Amino acid sequence: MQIHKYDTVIVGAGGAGMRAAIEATKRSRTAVLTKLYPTRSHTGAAQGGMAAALANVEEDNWEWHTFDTIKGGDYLVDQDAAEILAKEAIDAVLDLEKMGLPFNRTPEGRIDQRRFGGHTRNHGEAAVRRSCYAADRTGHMILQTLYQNCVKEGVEFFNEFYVLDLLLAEVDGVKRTAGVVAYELATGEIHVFQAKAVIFASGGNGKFYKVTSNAHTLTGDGQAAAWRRGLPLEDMEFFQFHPTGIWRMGILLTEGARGEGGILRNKDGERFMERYAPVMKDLASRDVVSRAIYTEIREGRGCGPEGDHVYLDLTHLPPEQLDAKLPDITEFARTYLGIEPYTDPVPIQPTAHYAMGGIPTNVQGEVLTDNTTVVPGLYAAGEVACVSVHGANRLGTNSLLDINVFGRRSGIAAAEYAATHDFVELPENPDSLVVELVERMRDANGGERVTDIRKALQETMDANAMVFRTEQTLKQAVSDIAALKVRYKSISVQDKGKRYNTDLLEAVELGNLLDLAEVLAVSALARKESRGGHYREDYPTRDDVNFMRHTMAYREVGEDGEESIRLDYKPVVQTRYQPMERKY
Amino acid sequence: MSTTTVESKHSAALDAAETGDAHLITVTLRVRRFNPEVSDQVVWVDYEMQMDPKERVLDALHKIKWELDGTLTFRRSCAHGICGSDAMRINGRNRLACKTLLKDINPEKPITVEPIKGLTVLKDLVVDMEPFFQAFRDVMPFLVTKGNEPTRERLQSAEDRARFDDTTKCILCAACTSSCPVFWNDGQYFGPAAIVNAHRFIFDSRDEAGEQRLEILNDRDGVWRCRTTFNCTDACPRGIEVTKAIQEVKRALLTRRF
Amino acid sequence: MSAETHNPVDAADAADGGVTPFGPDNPAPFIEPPRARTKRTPRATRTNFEMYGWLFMRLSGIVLVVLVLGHLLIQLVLDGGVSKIGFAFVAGRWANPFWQLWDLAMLWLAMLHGANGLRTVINDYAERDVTRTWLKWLLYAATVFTVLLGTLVIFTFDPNIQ
Amino acid sequence: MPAGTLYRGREGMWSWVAHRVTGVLIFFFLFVHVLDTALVRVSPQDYDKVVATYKNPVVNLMEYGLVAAILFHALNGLRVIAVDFWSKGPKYQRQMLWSVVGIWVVLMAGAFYPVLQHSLHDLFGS
Ligand SMILES: Cc1cc2nc3c(=O)[nH]c(=O)nc-3n(C[C@H](O)[C@H](O)[C@H](O)COP(=O)(O)OP(=O)(O)OC[C@H]3O[C@@H](n4cnc5c(N)ncnc54)[C@H](O)[C@@H]3O)c2cc1C
Ligand code: HEM
Ligand code: SF4
Ligand code: F3S
Ligand code: FES
Repeated sequence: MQIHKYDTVIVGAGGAGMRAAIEATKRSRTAVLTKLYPTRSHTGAAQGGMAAALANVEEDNWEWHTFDTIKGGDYLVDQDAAEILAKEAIDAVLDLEKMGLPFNRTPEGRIDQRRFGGHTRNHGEAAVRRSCYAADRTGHMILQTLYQNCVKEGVEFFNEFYVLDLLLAEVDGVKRTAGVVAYELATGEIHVFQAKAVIFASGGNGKFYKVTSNAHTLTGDGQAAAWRRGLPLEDMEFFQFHPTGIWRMGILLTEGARGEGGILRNKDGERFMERYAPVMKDLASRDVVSRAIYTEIREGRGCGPEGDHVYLDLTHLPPEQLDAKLPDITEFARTYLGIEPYTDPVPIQPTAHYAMGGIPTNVQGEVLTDNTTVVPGLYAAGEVACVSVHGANRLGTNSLLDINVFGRRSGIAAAEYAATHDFVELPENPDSLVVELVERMRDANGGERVTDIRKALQETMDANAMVFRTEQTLKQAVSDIAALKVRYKSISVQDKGKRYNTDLLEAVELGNLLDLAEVLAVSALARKESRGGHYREDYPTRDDVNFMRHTMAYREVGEDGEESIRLDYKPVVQTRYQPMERKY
Repeated sequence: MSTTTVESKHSAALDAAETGDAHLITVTLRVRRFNPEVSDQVVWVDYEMQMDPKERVLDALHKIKWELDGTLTFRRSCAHGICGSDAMRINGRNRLACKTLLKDINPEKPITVEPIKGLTVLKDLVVDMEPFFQAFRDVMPFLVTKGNEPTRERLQSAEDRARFDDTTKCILCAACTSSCPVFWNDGQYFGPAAIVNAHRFIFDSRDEAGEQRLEILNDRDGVWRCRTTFNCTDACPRGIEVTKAIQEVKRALLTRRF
Repeated sequence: MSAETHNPVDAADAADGGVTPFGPDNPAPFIEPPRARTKRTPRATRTNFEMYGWLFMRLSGIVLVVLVLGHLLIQLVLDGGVSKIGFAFVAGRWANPFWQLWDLAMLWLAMLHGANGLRTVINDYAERDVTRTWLKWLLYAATVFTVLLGTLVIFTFDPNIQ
Repeated sequence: MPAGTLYRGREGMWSWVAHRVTGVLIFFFLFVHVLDTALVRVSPQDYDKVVATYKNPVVNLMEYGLVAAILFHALNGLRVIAVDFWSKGPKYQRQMLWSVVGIWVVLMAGAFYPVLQHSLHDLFGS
């Protein structure tokens, strides 16, 4: 075991982590621990753009953006946070530009903007051009630009370090942050990082679905580490399904494709979105479009021999426009499907995309241990966190915004906290949980294969906790997951070595996925209404009387060591927008 | 060559998505393996399995790891050519495993898979990326400006933006650098990836440190070592015209001098 | 998994003819490339030498196309090819200062071009610094010797040597 | 083959390999050639004696090889220069290489008789 001491430790080097690092490094001695080389983070996969009411191409203002965010989140959004998001969006984009991000430009040389789902002028009148973009590689450019600036600022990275545990210590009856424990992939060594402030920015957890746009490495390690240490998880039942993933593979085709004029069609060639969202049509918000696609498929209007997908039609767009604005996704279609999007429609299906829920935080990024109490020194930002600016459904382009706005905020807040506080003493044997976990995994010699359990988990999640849910499917999911957790106890890990033991880590990651999937299913089962990304066929309407509140899930360990999940609720912060019916 | 063979019947779970398995073919992956915890020797191991020809080499590697031999080690993340984790040498050429479909590389014959060249092999397909990133860091890969920040964005015409578009696409996968014959023997060379990333800023109209970057690349291990072998351009999974970018840097150095 | 499954671990053992001395706590050395970049590598050799060298290769190349191909044409192709060559032929040619200059230019350019090219080759392939230094000095010595010798011959050529 | 397979580079890589090999070859030839020419300073007889060996069919054939090497190196050198200085060079490098090879084949065919005529006469009479 090695012990390191830093003022601020950031877990994760995606957009949120590196945005925080740039601020924190200037103000405190900072280390960034990341399980992937920074530029391998999944922020790089984001395509469409980053919202900000710059009003560079048409009239716009941040209040409209706030409204769209709240409405898009089906009013489960904390409105104070949404206001901050929309207001600080403008500077967030301008900051990135000044750091060198190569945005697409208007003829006047300003940052160009395009339309995106759910972003409207004047509270829903018509689509507005609010998304700042760099072709269909906005996330790539953000990730590269942030990494470049980390190099410039001399940020200290620990690459391929897996954070497996969070250290909290009780001081005067208050739970405070002491540091984190990481496993070094290259050597198998365990490192304890003592820190005054810790920021979790470890990204999403979409890998418990089979068809997903998420990377293999998005396994919710951060959420799970917090969960294991008794911190709550908020709104985990809200998972976004993006309407246009490549059929069967789940690789994302950005909403920007529809922003540029792409159209969804069923097997009769009908532009079916006109029936579901007369005003916004194909650019309605994601939950609406995903449900529409599945409704078409269920009612027999899906395409292909099995009628299990629909088409994204770009053929009416000029090839030059596709080359200039959507070069990457057209290449995906060519590479992975052998389809030429100039002339042929692309088969798509909804794909699991984004976790709206996560570790609850306030607008400074401080992590909450219940509805109101913060854990001193602990912060979270990005997809791992739930501020909550996305509520029940995130608007496209609001996440790249989220990671920049709240990444920056948490970076500043954490460094300032570190400047004014002392180290908390490490608990005795700080590495014990990780040592135990790693030893157990390395020695695992049961009869179960990690692959089989992971596949079974993904199958049950796709079948039972996807776009449409019912009491029955969710119960099925809960019991399937419980059974899988039992099987997980007797897995085997083949690689017994220390160096680059990815076999072992995949087993650990599966454990995280199982925990989080369970939270999702249990939370979803209790939410007997339909809201945003959570659609219950047995409760198809929104129920503001009973469920206008955030779910807070807690891990309880009984006397007998038996684990269970306790659900609690947290009120939604409403400032100026009253819930209305959501129509596009 | 010591070659062992591992075989698998295809798993039912994987093709649950497909109807029937008539389309499945038998492929052999011949993987160059090295595990310092076991031996100082490299071994080639053959893995035989049933795959859909439309699947990726990465899928085949996963199948080995998940069903045949959990000790096989490689990096990967996004699985669609965007994160740059899985550059490796497939059938003798650098490619991303997640962007190479089996049907495109003649699956009739054994498909060879080896780590990229010129970097220390740590285990199986995992190489030490540090020297690669060191070269990247050495070229000042960030925007440098002087004077006061404007309140709004810096203006840049669409043409000026287009000037360096090609080199902004780089995902730092190292496929180019590790395909370069100069780099294989002399890892001191900055390598194409670092030059690509310098190019991205040298030709950015907003940047004001082009001169310094050019001076860095004027070094003994800089652009002049490039022998225009085009391996880098052929290898780049993002379709960046790497050699062209290098030539533009060389010419910028010359015109600066004369 | 079929019955013939081999664990590559066994395979490696077999390759080594039994149990290897290596293990998780005692790993074998990694497979290193010939040389690797380190933090210290960029020693900022702030001269334009490499650039001039590069430029020289191109410029001398262009001139050499004329000189060498012309030379080959005369020596090997025209007037009965190689069979005509002899002391008398050389004497005849060098009687004309034009040809003297031609050959002198060709000698210098080709030798410098070739030597600089070989310097690159040595830089690329010599793995150890000592080897590199030695090979380069050898190259420079051979080059200087050849160029001087050639120049001497051209200028001091005496058709009536006997 | 425990180490690794050969890198399967394409035209660009192989043309560079050929360029390098021919360059080194020519350099060593040039070195020898200057030495033998230096004999003209020593004595015409010695010079003629050495030159006579050039007229030997085997050496003559090597001479043809040398011409091949120089021609390729020169033509490809021009291609490299085009890649360096012509902005579209990198794009057309492959086409240029095949042109180089084409011209090279034609020139080599053309040089076949002139260079080897002497040996041909010797061997097969006139
Ligand atoms: C295909 C795709 C397209 C998208 N397009 C858009 C878009 O157009 N607009 C938009 O606004 N949003 C988009 N999103 C959403 C958005 O990209 C993500 O939500 C956002 O990038 C998440 O950033 P992050 O920094 O939180 O996490 P990530 O970028 O995922 O980074 C996570 C980091 O945490 C590290 N990490 C994880 N676990 C550990 C651990 N145990 N120990 C140490 N480090 C760890 C990883 O190494 C990584 O560096 C898209 C998402 C996807 C998947
Ligand atoms: C006839 C006309 C010639 C032309 C047009 C020519 C052109 C070139 C060029 C452009 C290069 C640089 C290649 C690069 O940087 O990648 C080069 C390299 C070289 N040339 Fe020539 N050259 C000619 C004649 C010669 C001669 C006569 C010799 C031998 C003395 C020679 C030996 C070399 C060598 C050794 C190299 C280095 C090869 C390498 O680094 O790969 N060349 N030549
Ligand atoms: S230039 Fe291309 S090959 Fe090289 S690192 Fe960048 S993306 Fe990879
Ligand atoms: S492979 Fe190397 S030699 Fe130049 S053209 Fe590319 S850098
Ligand atoms: S896995 Fe991301 S590039 Fe291949």
